[in-house]
Amino acid sequence: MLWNVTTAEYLNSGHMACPGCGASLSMRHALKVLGEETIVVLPACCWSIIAGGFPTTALSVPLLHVPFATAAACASGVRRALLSRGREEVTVMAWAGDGGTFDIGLQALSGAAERREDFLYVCYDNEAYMNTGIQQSSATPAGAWTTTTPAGKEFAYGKKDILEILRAHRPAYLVTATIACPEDFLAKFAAARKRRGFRFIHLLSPCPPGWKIDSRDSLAVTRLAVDSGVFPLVEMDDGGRLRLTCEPAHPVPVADYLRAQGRFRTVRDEDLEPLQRRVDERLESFR
Amino acid sequence: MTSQDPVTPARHVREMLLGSDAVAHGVRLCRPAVVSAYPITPQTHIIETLSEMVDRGELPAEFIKVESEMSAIAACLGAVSAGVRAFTATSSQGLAMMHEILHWVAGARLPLVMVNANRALGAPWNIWADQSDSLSQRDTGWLQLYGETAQEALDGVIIAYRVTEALRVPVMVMLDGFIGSHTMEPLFIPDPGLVDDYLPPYTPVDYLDPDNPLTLCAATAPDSFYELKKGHARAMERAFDVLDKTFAEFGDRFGRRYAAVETAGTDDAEILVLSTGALTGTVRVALDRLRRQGVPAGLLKLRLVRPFPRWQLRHLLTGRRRVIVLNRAVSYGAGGILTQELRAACCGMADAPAIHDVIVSLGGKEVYPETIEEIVVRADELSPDESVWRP
Amino acid sequence: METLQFDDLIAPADIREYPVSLTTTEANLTGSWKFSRPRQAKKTAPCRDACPLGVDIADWLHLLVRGERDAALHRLRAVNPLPASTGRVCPQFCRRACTRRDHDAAVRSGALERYIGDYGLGVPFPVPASATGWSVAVIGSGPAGLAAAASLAAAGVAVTVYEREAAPGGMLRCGIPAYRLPKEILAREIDNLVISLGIQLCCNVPVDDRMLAELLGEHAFVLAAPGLGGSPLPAGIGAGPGVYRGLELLRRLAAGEVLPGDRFAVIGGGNAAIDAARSLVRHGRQATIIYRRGIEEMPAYPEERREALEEGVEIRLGTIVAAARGVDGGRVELDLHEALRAADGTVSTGSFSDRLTVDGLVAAIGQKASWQPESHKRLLTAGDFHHGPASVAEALAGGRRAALEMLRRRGMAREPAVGPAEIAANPAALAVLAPQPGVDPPRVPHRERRNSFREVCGPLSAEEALQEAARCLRCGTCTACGLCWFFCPDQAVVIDQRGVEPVVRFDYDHCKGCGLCAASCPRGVIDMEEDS
Amino acid sequence: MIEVRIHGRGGQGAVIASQILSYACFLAGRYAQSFPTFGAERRGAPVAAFVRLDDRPIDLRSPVAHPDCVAVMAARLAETVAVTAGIAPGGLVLINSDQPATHYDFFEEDCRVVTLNIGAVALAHGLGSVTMPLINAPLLGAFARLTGMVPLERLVEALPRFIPAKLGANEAALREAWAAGAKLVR
Repeated sequence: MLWNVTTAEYLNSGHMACPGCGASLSMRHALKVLGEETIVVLPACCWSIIAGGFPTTALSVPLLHVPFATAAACASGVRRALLSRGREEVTVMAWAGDGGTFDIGLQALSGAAERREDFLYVCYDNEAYMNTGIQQSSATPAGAWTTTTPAGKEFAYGKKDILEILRAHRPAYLVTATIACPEDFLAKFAAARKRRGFRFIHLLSPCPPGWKIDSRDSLAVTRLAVDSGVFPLVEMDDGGRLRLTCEPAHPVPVADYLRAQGRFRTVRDEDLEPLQRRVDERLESFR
Repeated sequence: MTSQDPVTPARHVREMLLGSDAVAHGVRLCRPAVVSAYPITPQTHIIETLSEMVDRGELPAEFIKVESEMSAIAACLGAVSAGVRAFTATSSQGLAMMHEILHWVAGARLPLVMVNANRALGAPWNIWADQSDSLSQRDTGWLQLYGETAQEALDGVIIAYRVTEALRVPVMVMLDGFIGSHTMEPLFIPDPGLVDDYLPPYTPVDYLDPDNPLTLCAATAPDSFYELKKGHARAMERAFDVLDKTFAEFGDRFGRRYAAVETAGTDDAEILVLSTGALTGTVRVALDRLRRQGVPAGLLKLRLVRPFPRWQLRHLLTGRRRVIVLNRAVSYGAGGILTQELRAACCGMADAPAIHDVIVSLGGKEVYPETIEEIVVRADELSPDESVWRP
Repeated sequence: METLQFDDLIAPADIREYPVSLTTTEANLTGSWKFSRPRQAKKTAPCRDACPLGVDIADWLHLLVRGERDAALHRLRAVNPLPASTGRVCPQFCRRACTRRDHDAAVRSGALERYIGDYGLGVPFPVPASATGWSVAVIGSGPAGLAAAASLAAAGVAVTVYEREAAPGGMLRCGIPAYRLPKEILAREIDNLVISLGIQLCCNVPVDDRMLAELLGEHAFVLAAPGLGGSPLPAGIGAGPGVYRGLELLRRLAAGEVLPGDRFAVIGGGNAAIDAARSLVRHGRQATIIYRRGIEEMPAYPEERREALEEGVEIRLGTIVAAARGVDGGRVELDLHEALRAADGTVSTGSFSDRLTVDGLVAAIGQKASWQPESHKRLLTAGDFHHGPASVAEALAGGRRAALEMLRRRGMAREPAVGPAEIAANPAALAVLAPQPGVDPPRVPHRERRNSFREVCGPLSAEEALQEAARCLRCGTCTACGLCWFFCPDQAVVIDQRGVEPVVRFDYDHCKGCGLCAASCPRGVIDMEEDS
Repeated sequence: MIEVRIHGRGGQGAVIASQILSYACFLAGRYAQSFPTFGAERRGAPVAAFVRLDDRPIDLRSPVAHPDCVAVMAARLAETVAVTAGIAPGGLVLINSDQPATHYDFFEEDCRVVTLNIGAVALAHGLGSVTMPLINAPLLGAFARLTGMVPLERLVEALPRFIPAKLGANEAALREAWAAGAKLVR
């Protein structure tokens, strides 16, 4: 089978994700790699709905819904409980959106990282509060339209650098990935599964309604984010430096990525050049 | 009218401890697998002592030293969901910060015990005894037990685990900040074997287990939500019975008898004084003096605030002239919180006594027996329609 | 604990008084959300569509990958009887259409064709099942004639081929230098073809109008595929000493003739011009190609062009030879002018730019027919003679087409040689696959090439051939690669591999119509259609 | 019931002293209670701690408003804080001071002032430094002897739980102060 992906499914059909949702696809394959010995901790995010309404569930692994700000803290509790039950082999995965990670959940996240809690924290970043109808989060990139940034997010703000924040905590494992680049994605989840300690995976996860793209283009557009250097695929090395795991396979200008999405409609041509420079500099710093 | 002079049963150790340390010993005897807490005055001694117990191996638990109260209770939420017994403790602002998660833990119907050292909420800053913190949380779906002494705090923790695991309703055990937590007094530490018999190892049901996967707390449509909440409310009604039985069994095994509403000198009392927490001791002294002066006053000590023991209270109030409710928490614009509770409980009662609302102390304001005596003696002058604030 | 009542959907035993979910979401028929639905379609690979012969390249490559080399050879030779030759000289329209082209590299179909063709040099064609009892005469043993002969003979038709030269092969023999197609390979391939299929080959027999009439009398059909005559000379250039036509030059060089002089100019931008220049270089001459347009517009194959430059051929672009004069010592003086480009792309002669004196001038700018037989309903035509100068693939296609037409007229209808009408193409989907540039066949270094007619391009090893063949995606055919399954967020794709060919089934109860399956199919076999 | 108030400065150990005293009473088989004036702890600021002693369980939890005995851990406090406020008539006030008791004639309340240079006792046993002598043990020795609240040996027994360091020196200082207290009993 393709990339040795198991045919076992831990995500059930009939879940409540929008068509073409990157977050549902990412979960499907994350769980395929992590396997049935996994417990998922889920704060408020799109996935709170995707997971299915009571008394149904979209996952065939244990799943705990928790309040918005508490993913990392609840996951800590689950992990410690497993330790005391002698179930150390079970993977605990906190699965949060960008709001629950970059914003309201950041404190608990920092605390868990500082304590070196032994679990995997995955942020599926779709770059806005999509579940509540596309409001700006601190993960929303500069220039992006949301319902609370009707003219596009100010260029002075841009996207919070969660990677640097996490890097400063020196986690056991720190990577970016996207299901649009599956081999890298699968390899990183496999590596994360083997590690012990606090692990963080930052996923770029396309949202067709929020990005204003056709559902069938969601993965192609996400690949443009990688190919343009807007979302570099990186990994923290032993020295604490972030390094590219994949060079952009088919490099394209940032404009190609932005112009493929309706949410960047208000970005003017003259905004592109400084944006491109920032992206290039950042990409270069990972080489 | 004095509080119980505990008969010394076998297999107890008599000790002299701070209220906080008494809590820690209670927790140790219940063998939680996970403890998670964040320090806040006046709860700090509890977690300091628990930390030492964990370090010394007396309490083989995972201690998660989190970065906030929200995370403290959230870590417990995770731990209990994953099938173990857990514990946390907090106070005041910390409890307020937990507010959202308190609802979640209760709605998830997780068996969890926490101790709250009652303290005022700012602004302005104040670290002293006040029940505004826990009484603000009375609608979160937790069972609330208030204790008078260090012994009650210790015993309360053990009883709370029995109750919470029987009902799947979380239990909050209160002791007053400083007056309860920082006072050193004699008590009995039960023998661990005796506690193990009373509180067997936790057997989780419907927890996060890869061998039997399930989902907890999924989004719920209005109809189902309504049904679940109805279930929660029913569980709270069952709590009276469960608590009675648990208290009774505890009394049989440990020699100390508790009740949701405890009384002293009520048989012939025309005037009742309703009190909670450590304040009650001082009230006992005041009522003793009054009775010696011929004032027919009796004590109602409220141990259980949620669920509110309304039928017991109605029964106890029948035929009395007046009841004075001593409050250490106010609902601004509505008076003392316990007074409102009692009034609601007595609503429609044919021969209800006059209910006097007294805001006796806030933010640690000292209460002497003389204060209580004066309030009782002058009760005739008070209008039951007004809240009384001491001069 | 008492149980509560919910939908009859859920077994009451699964209901607790607290929020525990035990029932799969599969009961939610989220397929009702969709506006469009996927369907699987069998399509034609773009390489096959681009091939004048319509060779189903993916098909025989797949057989090769599966280890069925003979089957692959016969499948290919059923359409193209000269794979060893075409594998070397075909312009490979297929590679330009290859889905992999911009991802890593187009599949090296030519090198693979040569690999299987070389193997086939020693493998006879299958003997026709039974004779039809009728016969065909074919005039010309170039690719068109031989393709027709092979198709007819394979169908049991008695075929006689008349060739005016001393050896068969037509343009393959006299128009293509040995460093591209060694004479020996061509000879062996044709021998194998005519011998194993029992084709009568008569060399040194030119056919004129009188003989044509006789042949029409003897045979059910006659196919005229004699090729074209020589190249015309450009305007302003007269015949004379030191002036050569492209094909004539190649033929004389191939025959080992030593032409006088050191420096030659070649007019033209096609393969004939490049061939002439490179052949001259191999004879130790200096060669300058003069072409009126830009380098990208040269009709010659890019690879040939590159190799020519490597070997030291000079190319002057945007230049027109306005006049040529014979001067002392048999040399030719050329007036070079700038080429002026009009907006519509046409080119006219501009101002004088340079004067060049050469020992020889080669005109390699196309050929003309030298014979005009009277039309007859049983006389068919094919190859360059039919459609003007074109590629070997087009010649083969024409010959085959003519043969099929004859069979059809005799009631021996054959299945159409083309695949389904829709063309599969979705190169964007390849982005998820790691680039795999494959193997290039070995090439003789250009320093060594310059003095030799040795074949420039080497063969693929068996291992390399398998590796390269495996790179073929088999566009238009589901290979059960699993990408659609992988990228379905709703687990609504099931690939059924029980049959001969995989079938993609869609769970329309849960498919939300997002289209990621279609977008991720590199073979382009999933289409989205309106959900009704 | 006997009610005690101990005045000290933050860091001097008034709270610990109250706990040792109450624990010693507990070890003597009586009911006792100790508690501090509640608040944030700041080094050097005036603090107070309380002890109640009875033969029956103690319910009362209000601050000690009418102490039977008062201990003052720093002489200066006796001049700046109302250490005799509410004291029961004839109540004992022990002040850690090198001044004679008559120095404190300015107290308005009816009380019995006793002074003892407890700091000197502590320093003689190597407890603390000149700037901060650790006077808990000797203070309690003298105070217990003066008030008769608890036998010497129970006090010695209570010591290790609260002052595990320099146990020998503390015990010796305690016994010396007890003996000194005996001389002061009138």
